[in-house]
Amino acid sequence: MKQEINPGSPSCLNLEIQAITYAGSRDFVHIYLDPPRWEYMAGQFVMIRPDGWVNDPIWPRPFSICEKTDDSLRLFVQVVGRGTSLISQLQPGNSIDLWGPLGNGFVFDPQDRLLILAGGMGIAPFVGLCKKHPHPEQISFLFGHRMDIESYPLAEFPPEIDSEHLKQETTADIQGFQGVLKTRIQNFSGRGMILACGPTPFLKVVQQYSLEFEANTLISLENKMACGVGACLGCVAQTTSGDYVQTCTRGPVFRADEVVLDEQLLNQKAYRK
Amino acid sequence: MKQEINPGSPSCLNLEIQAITYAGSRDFVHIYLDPPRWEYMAGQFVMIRPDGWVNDPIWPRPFSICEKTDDSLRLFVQVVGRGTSLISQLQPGNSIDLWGPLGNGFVFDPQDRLLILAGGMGIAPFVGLCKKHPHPEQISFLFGHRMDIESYPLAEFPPEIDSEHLKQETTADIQGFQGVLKTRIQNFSGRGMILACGPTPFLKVVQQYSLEFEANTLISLENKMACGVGACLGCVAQTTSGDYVQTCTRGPVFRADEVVLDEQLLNQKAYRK
Amino acid sequence: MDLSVNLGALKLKNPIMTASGTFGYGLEFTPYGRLEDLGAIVVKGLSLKPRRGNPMPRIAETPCGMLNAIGLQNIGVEKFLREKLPLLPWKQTPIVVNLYAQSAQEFADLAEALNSETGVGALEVNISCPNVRQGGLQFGQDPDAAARVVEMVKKNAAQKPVIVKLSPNVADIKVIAKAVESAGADIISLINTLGGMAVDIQTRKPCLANVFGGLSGPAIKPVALKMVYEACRTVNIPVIGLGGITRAQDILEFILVGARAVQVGTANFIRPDKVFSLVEELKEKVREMDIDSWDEFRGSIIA
Amino acid sequence: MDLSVNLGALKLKNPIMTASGTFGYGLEFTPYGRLEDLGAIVVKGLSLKPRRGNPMPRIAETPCGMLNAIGLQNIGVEKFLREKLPLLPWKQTPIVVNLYAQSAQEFADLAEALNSETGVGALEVNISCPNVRQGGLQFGQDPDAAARVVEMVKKNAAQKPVIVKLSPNVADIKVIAKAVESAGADIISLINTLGGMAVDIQTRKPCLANVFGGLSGPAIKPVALKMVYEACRTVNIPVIGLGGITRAQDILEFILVGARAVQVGTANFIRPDKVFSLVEELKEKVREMDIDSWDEFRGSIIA
Ligand SMILES: Cc1cc2nc3c(=O)[nH]c(=O)nc-3n(C[C@H](O)[C@H](O)[C@H](O)COP(=O)(O)OP(=O)(O)OC[C@H]3O[C@@H](n4cnc5c(N)ncnc54)[C@H](O)[C@@H]3O)c2cc1C
Ligand SMILES: Cc1cc2nc3c(=O)[nH]c(=O)nc-3n(C[C@H](O)[C@H](O)[C@H](O)COP(=O)(O)OP(=O)(O)OC[C@H]3O[C@@H](n4cnc5c(N)ncnc54)[C@H](O)[C@@H]3O)c2cc1C
Ligand SMILES: Cc1cc2nc3c(=O)[nH]c(=O)nc-3n(C[C@H](O)[C@H](O)[C@H](O)COP(=O)(O)O)c2cc1C
Ligand SMILES: Cc1cc2nc3c(=O)[nH]c(=O)nc-3n(C[C@H](O)[C@H](O)[C@H](O)COP(=O)(O)O)c2cc1C
Ligand code: FES
Ligand code: FES
Repeated sequence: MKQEINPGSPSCLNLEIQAITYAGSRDFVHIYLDPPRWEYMAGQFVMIRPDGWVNDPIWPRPFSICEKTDDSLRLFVQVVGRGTSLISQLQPGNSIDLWGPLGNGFVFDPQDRLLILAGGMGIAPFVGLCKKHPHPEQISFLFGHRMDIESYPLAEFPPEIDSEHLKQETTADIQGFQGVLKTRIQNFSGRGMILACGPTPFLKVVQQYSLEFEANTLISLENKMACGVGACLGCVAQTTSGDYVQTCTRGPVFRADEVVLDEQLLNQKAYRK
Repeated sequence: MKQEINPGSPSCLNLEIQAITYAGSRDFVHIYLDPPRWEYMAGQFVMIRPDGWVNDPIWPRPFSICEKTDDSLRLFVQVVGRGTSLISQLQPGNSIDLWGPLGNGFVFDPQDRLLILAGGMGIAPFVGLCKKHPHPEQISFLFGHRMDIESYPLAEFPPEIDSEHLKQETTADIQGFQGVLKTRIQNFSGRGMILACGPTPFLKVVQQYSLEFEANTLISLENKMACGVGACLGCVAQTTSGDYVQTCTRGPVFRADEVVLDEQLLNQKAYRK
Repeated sequence: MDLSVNLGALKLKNPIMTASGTFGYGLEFTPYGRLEDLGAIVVKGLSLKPRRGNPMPRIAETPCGMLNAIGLQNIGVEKFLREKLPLLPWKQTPIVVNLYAQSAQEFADLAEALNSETGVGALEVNISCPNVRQGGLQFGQDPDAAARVVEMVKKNAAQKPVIVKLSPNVADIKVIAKAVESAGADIISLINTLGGMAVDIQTRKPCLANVFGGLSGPAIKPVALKMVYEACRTVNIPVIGLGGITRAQDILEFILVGARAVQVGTANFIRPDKVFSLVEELKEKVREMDIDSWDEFRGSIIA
Repeated sequence: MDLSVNLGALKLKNPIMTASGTFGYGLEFTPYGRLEDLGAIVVKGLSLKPRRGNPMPRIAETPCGMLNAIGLQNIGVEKFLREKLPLLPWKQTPIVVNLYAQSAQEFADLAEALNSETGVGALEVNISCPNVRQGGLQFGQDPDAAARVVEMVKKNAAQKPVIVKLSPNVADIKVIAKAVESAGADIISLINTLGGMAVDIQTRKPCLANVFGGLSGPAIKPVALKMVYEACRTVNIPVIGLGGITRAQDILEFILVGARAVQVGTANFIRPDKVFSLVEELKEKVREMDIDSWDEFRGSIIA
């Protein structure tokens, strides 16, 4: 059985910012917008473009839908470059163009056990998912992060969720985290569904162990996007059959055995099935 | 005798906005900045570029120095296009790059009688000039404007000044104003110095009558500028000898018989002297 | 004012077309506007056989513009005709197929395959793609090679208006414009992208896997306007102007220098409903400026 | 790290030069920084006789860039040598004279007039100005004509390093780069401005009296980077890269693709002390990135 949410048809709106809050530092920003009328599936995303950008930056920016309530649509943004820096300086009352919901979300059976793996901002799509999930006790959550844990909205997650977080400061930390990932994926394989979101190096590790232990894993990719609607072919991921498919419309959520993140894994058996 | 102000050497600074106020409508903006340490001469200008512009708009924007006190430097800006619109949206606390004082101001003898002719935003350089002038009763001020008089800082001018303002709404108003200009210039010629600042069509009229009645007139030109420091040669005005000279460094204040605003006036006798 | 324009046999209800490669196969945009409101839809460049395109990364953002090196990934002409064209509103709005091939013969074969397709309103011959090893610029920079392609396409597509899309990566656009006109092109469109490059000083690698890419967006509008102006003064066939259009004002600029229609490319990434709202904005602007007819306004630049 | 670079006989304390026409005669910038801190100063294009330049308007702002059609207004080489050069810190920083002429012979005469001037560190031959009717692009687009100019200048300026400044308005930059190298150029610099145009739909007039102008600024950086990369892989003489530089990062991008030095043009209008602060920023960035030597970093792009 699939999740019963109907993602509906996307639309392009100009939405007002209700509030902006900062978490931990000025580099972690929660943006609350007037809520659009569509429903969404966790893992889907929106493209946004503040009114003031005119021609520079030319592209919008993609963000996961963090949470949507009757009152607001919420995005969780980390400042990493020029675009996100400009976004973090927006004020309540400013408007932005926003289109979505875009792409395919995480499809899973709400009765099933879930292992959620998130790296850094990969936590964003899981905020709404976990808060709305009918059986939070079915969820295990493993979170790897670089900055102080206060920067991330972990405290909002329902207490029924079995959650662990690991801070990565040194190379040893990173290796340690990879070890934990391996154990978790190995132990969980065959017992439910794994959902993963985070930076590409993190996803590569998740993919590698998912293939190795034949886990049922969905990963959400972060590729550069220009249009977000499947038109420009700029955001493609390579499938195991060698084709390039749009991350924005065929993803961003893919089966772990469907796309090639690391050419070296192509030889791995699990890929071939 | 020349005005005893020493314009000093220009400098390039990053200044914080202390306050922004609007007059009449949101399109008329007074910007108060932390005061630079230089002195200036009325008619000199600054180039400004808000921090957020990065590459677009690429150029700074020139503005007359409206007034400078111990506490602040003040600019008076009308929104006419993209740059001034962005400038009008700045907030206290925002910073801008600013270089100046640039160009040559109005050189006059403070003992002499002055007839000041201003059109629209051409009022800007005269705010500080009139408020600081040691003998305001020596000044006559004629102001032509399009928008409500509340948009302009006329009320700040010392009461000793003999001042008249004419609103121009219809073509008839404009012709009427030109008639007043003619009479005023004709009557004033030989009795002191005329200073004029405003849009080019206005300056052309001032120039025409100044030449006709051989008045001693200084006009301040508004040309597009890229550098403001004499380097790009983009802002040139044509002199009566046919040379192109930089408005930013050889002006913006020129003698009315020195530059060609209207090719047709070139035949006029007064030009030839 | 009636916004419609005729480019020879190609009739548009308004001068706004989409630019190839920036509007997919059109269907991607149905959530954002009514396709039948557009002057014409130019679809992604199609080749005889499907193409995978270039490896990733394929796009990079630049000041007021972008680079792309998609490498003409497409589903092939056959699949397009079978799966996409029937879903497009070709009865209300001309569908223009942008053609890519590696040889003059292949261009001719493509033309033949499309000549009898009722749903295809015109062919746009892309002799100007900077992102493929073969076929693109080798035609667009050589007047003789360009003329040969045009002749062969014309011979095999007698029923369709043939648009030839020119490259700005030439010393003199007039030479190539003249050459394709003489070879029988019905319409020319310009400009395609300018060759460009971006690099990452941290990784020391180019930002595009293909190293070079094509520059598009507002950054190139001044280059496009000049070339369109020059082309309009050189040829007698209709000219479609494009390059950096994001506003109704930009559209009027291209028409002022002589273009009969325009294409909107990179602006489709600014907002997916951009090209639809441009139709409205153009109506408004034309009213505001009291433009009575395209014939009076077009090419009326005083220079 | 020691930032100095050698371009053959031309030695710079750092790779940052000013671009001709954007830094006046240098002296305009003394209030904003120490001229002697710069790698080199390239002054406004000089001709044998003073030139008035083009009528107004001469400049227009464009997305992330600008157009100019100054038309090489200048005070003439004689007045420059008499009135400006003595005031410039030529002992500490090479002063490069940018040359403009309408014929090969005139270029040769200019070279002769400058050859024995101690204060002149190098000549930059501008065969790429798009804004003059004669002499500019007619050399820059034709490899033979370009080679002839270079040969004649070299013959008359044996004591000075000769930089040849190339135009981007060509189909293939490699051809012209090769031609001027073979003709004896010591150094090449590129790019000059791209031909462009802007129009005003209200007045229906071009924004520049000259109709066409040269496009510069960040908008053109991707085009510049590609051409510099191609030139560096084509010639064995040192290459100076320019076009759209506004940040230390941009400078490193040009060096990464192979440039030995760079020039800063339009960015001088962003802030008059821009080029001076770039020297500081570059130092900082080189430290931050742990670059040990230019020789290791230059051209180290993995492509
Ligand atoms: C489907 C999807 C969902 C995302 N969800 C979130 C989220 O919820 N919260 C969040 O903080 N970030 C999210 N990201 C990443 C976010 O889009 C980038 O951090 C952001 O675009 C960076 O923009 P910039 O201008 O600050 O960075 P710059 O590096 O200056 O951007 C340059 C270009 O690269 C692109 N880019 C840079 N980093 C990324 C990246 N990691 N992914 C995709 N494009 C990138 C930018 O969009 C821009 O086009 C998501 C990305 C995708 C594709
Ligand atoms: C010496 C001088 C002093 C000035 N003083 C004042 C002042 O005190 N208050 C004030 O409101 N305005 C003043 N102006 C005019 C002001 O610079 C322009 O209104 C402003 O640059 C318009 O910018 P924009 O982007 O809003 O307009 P846009 O029309 O979008 O600008 C496009 C380009 O044209 C230039 N431009 C447009 N109008 C003018 C103009 N009238 N003069 C010069 N360049 C122009 C802009 O700088 C920009 O480069 C002065 C101009 C000069 C040259
Ligand atoms: C992502 C992308 C893909 C493109 N693909 C094609 C193509 O397949 N065929 C073609 O003729 N032009 C293609 N172009 C060029 C555009 O059609 C257009 O000529 C160019 O982008 C300039 O217009 P613009 O500045 O409005 O984008 C592509 C451009 C972009 C940005
Ligand atoms: C206002 C202006 C004047 C210029 N004058 C000259 C010139 O006299 N000689 C020359 O070789 N290049 C001239 N150029 C071109 C610049 O030197 C440079 O090649 C070009 O602007 C690209 O660099 P940029 O993007 O950093 O400005 C001029 C450019 C501008 C903007
Ligand atoms: S971002 Fe354009 S196809 Fe995905
Ligand atoms: S603005 Fe550059 S010379 Fe005056």
